[in-house]
Amino acid sequence: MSLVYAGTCCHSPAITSRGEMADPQLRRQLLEAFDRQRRTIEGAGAEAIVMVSSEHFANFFMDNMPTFSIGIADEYYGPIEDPNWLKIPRTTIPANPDLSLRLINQVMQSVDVCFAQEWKFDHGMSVPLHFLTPQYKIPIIPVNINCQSKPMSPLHRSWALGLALREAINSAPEKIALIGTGGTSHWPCTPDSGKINEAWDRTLIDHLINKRKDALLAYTDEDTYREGGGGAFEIRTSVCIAAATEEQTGEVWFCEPIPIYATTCSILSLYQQPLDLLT
Amino acid sequence: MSLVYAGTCCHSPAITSRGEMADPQLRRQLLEAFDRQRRTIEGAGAEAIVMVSSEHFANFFMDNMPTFSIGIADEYYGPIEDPNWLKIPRTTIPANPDLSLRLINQVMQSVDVCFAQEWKFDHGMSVPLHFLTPQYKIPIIPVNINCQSKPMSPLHRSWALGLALREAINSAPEKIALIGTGGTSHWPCTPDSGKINEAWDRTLIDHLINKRKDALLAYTDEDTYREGGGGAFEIRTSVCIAAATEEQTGEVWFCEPIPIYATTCSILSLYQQPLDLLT
Amino acid sequence: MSLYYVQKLLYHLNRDPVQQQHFFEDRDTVFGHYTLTEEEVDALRKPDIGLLYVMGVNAQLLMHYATMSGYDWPQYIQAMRDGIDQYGPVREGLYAMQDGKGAI
Amino acid sequence: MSLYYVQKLLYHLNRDPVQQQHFFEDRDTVFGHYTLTEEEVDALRKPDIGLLYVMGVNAQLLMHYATMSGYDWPQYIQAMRDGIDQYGPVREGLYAMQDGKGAI
Ligand SMILES: [Fe+3]
Ligand SMILES: [Fe+3]
Repeated sequence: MSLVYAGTCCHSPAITSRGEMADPQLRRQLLEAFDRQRRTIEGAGAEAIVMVSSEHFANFFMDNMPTFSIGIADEYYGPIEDPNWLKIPRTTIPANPDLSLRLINQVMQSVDVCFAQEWKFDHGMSVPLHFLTPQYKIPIIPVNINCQSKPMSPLHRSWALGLALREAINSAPEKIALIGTGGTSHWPCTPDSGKINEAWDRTLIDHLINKRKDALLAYTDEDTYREGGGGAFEIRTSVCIAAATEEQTGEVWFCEPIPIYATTCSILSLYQQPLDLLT
Repeated sequence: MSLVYAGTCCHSPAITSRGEMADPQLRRQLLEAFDRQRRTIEGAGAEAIVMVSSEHFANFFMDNMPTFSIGIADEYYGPIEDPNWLKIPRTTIPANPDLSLRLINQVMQSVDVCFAQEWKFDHGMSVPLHFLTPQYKIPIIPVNINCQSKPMSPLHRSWALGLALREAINSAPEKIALIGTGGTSHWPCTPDSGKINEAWDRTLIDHLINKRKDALLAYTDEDTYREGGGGAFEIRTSVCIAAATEEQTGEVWFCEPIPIYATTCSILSLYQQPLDLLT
Repeated sequence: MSLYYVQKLLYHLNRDPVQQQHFFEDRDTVFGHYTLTEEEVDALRKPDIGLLYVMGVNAQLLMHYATMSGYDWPQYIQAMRDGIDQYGPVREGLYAMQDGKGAI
Repeated sequence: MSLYYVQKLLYHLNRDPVQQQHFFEDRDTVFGHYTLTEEEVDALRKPDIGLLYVMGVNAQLLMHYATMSGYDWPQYIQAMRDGIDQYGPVREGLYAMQDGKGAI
């Protein structure tokens, strides 16, 4: 039993690049929630963070588009974006290729993940890491779900990935935290950028913390695109974490639309290690 | 019901590059078997060939190694090897991206295939195509299974891919042939190149034509490597076709070790459309 | 599938500062490495961000090309809106369904 | 993971005749694009096909590098056997388990 914490968080690049332009009180609350997640991960003694994100053409293109991929490099690197724009300095990020290999071999029993021996993190990884492990002290195992380019895999396969990750994590001796990061409604970089469908976001988040599998798997890409925009295809990452933590009801630590960040920002806590399992 | 034929064949580059150096009678029998497979595919009216192969670092590397991938390009290109060495002229190869998209979307319901909008065929595709559709008249849907670089997915997932491909093919209106191509025992490009484990090969082929799922899925990579060499990891491609055609007993059209081709060459017919389904 | 190569070129530029430098020094040579139509080369050369958007280029790629071509954010958003006014709705890809009228 | 970059370089050379030409015109510049140890650069420069094999380079990549360096098939096979005699068994990768004594 080595999953020590699981949750989700937002990764809008505006949280760092346009940070100060938001309502100060909302920003303070968001950063406090990020910090609570950081302290919880550290307090649980996590020796690695498995981070499930959706990258934005930093590593993967349609010449060879992985549906699911897990990193197995000696170290990672990021952010790939201009650090002066993103306001996150470029750095190497620690890895654990031995743990990666064990997780991949286990996940491959039921889900057909690809592997990547190089990975340049974009804001999808770098923004959460900046808040959750600002000193980059905890090794990261990056996991990617294709949420950018059709054909995309159906949501029930992201659910299957979550189950497989949980089983793999539980079979590792290390204490591991699992974080999903991806959008609620947003229309990134398009003329509709800044549009937010708060009602749709709040319903989704309610399904996520209550682990309503049927409701979550009922989302179709057509509905999601209409109601939540292209960025909302990233709900695959949160659905994955909900599957991995189905046995517990989660908590909303923060959930508010922040227009200048172009999305509803949320921090969800989806799994905390039960007291009787604490070592 | 649109699967009109399925089989497997060998793809050793020596069949074309060192063609005339083999025992003439064995070569004649091998080419006759290839030609029988070609005529059967054409006679069945195949409008596309789904070809499941294992490429050799022509398109995919460990920076982004797909476990399973399906091509979705407008056209393909090959061979990537020196055409004077392989003795197959370079050409474009017809595709059917619309059919690719339908197959991928269907396969993705149960197997997490990647997609590739470019693909340079190496001998793994080009040698079979040279014999099975020498005029390149039939559109190809390339499918790749990673058989080169660890971590590799377990055999039962290649079985699952076969089932998913069969279901997807059956839901398409086109008449489709399904060909698997990959090695029996061989130690390609290593100091052991030329070694052949005929007994191991014949047992494997007996399991394949009799669709003995349990026996096929009992092969471990450790045993396979010891008995069949690195090239034998490619049995994943034949296992995939056996899964897709489980309901019929197959036939051996050719199976002989040919030392100068560095492997046991085989042509297996694993599915023929039942007479009552012929249109 | 020519749109594919427009996007592949932008993907390469975004990932690799060296290729980016080569591109801005000698664009025609770089164009020659990709299978592009004349309309695409023209739209890339100008650049006509609005037309590239209407052609269907994914905005996660297009945004970076606009930035490296000197557009700030409001200019980039406006260029896409102008593109729709001038060339009509997005022709293919993800945004073919989007109204593009904008939110803010 | 330095072996990874040796293999990546060979992968790029195999796929792309233009990179192959650049490489044979100015190898040191190309080496600079990859994270390589001195032993690896030396083995690639000579080339010491036997040492590359012993280092664990996948033979599906190595074979093509031998060919473009002027080795015919028997020379290539012999170079790997000599490598094992000189440097010992394969150090990592797929062939670490193989006896390498050869079959023909
Ligand atoms: Fe995102
Ligand atoms: Fe092969």
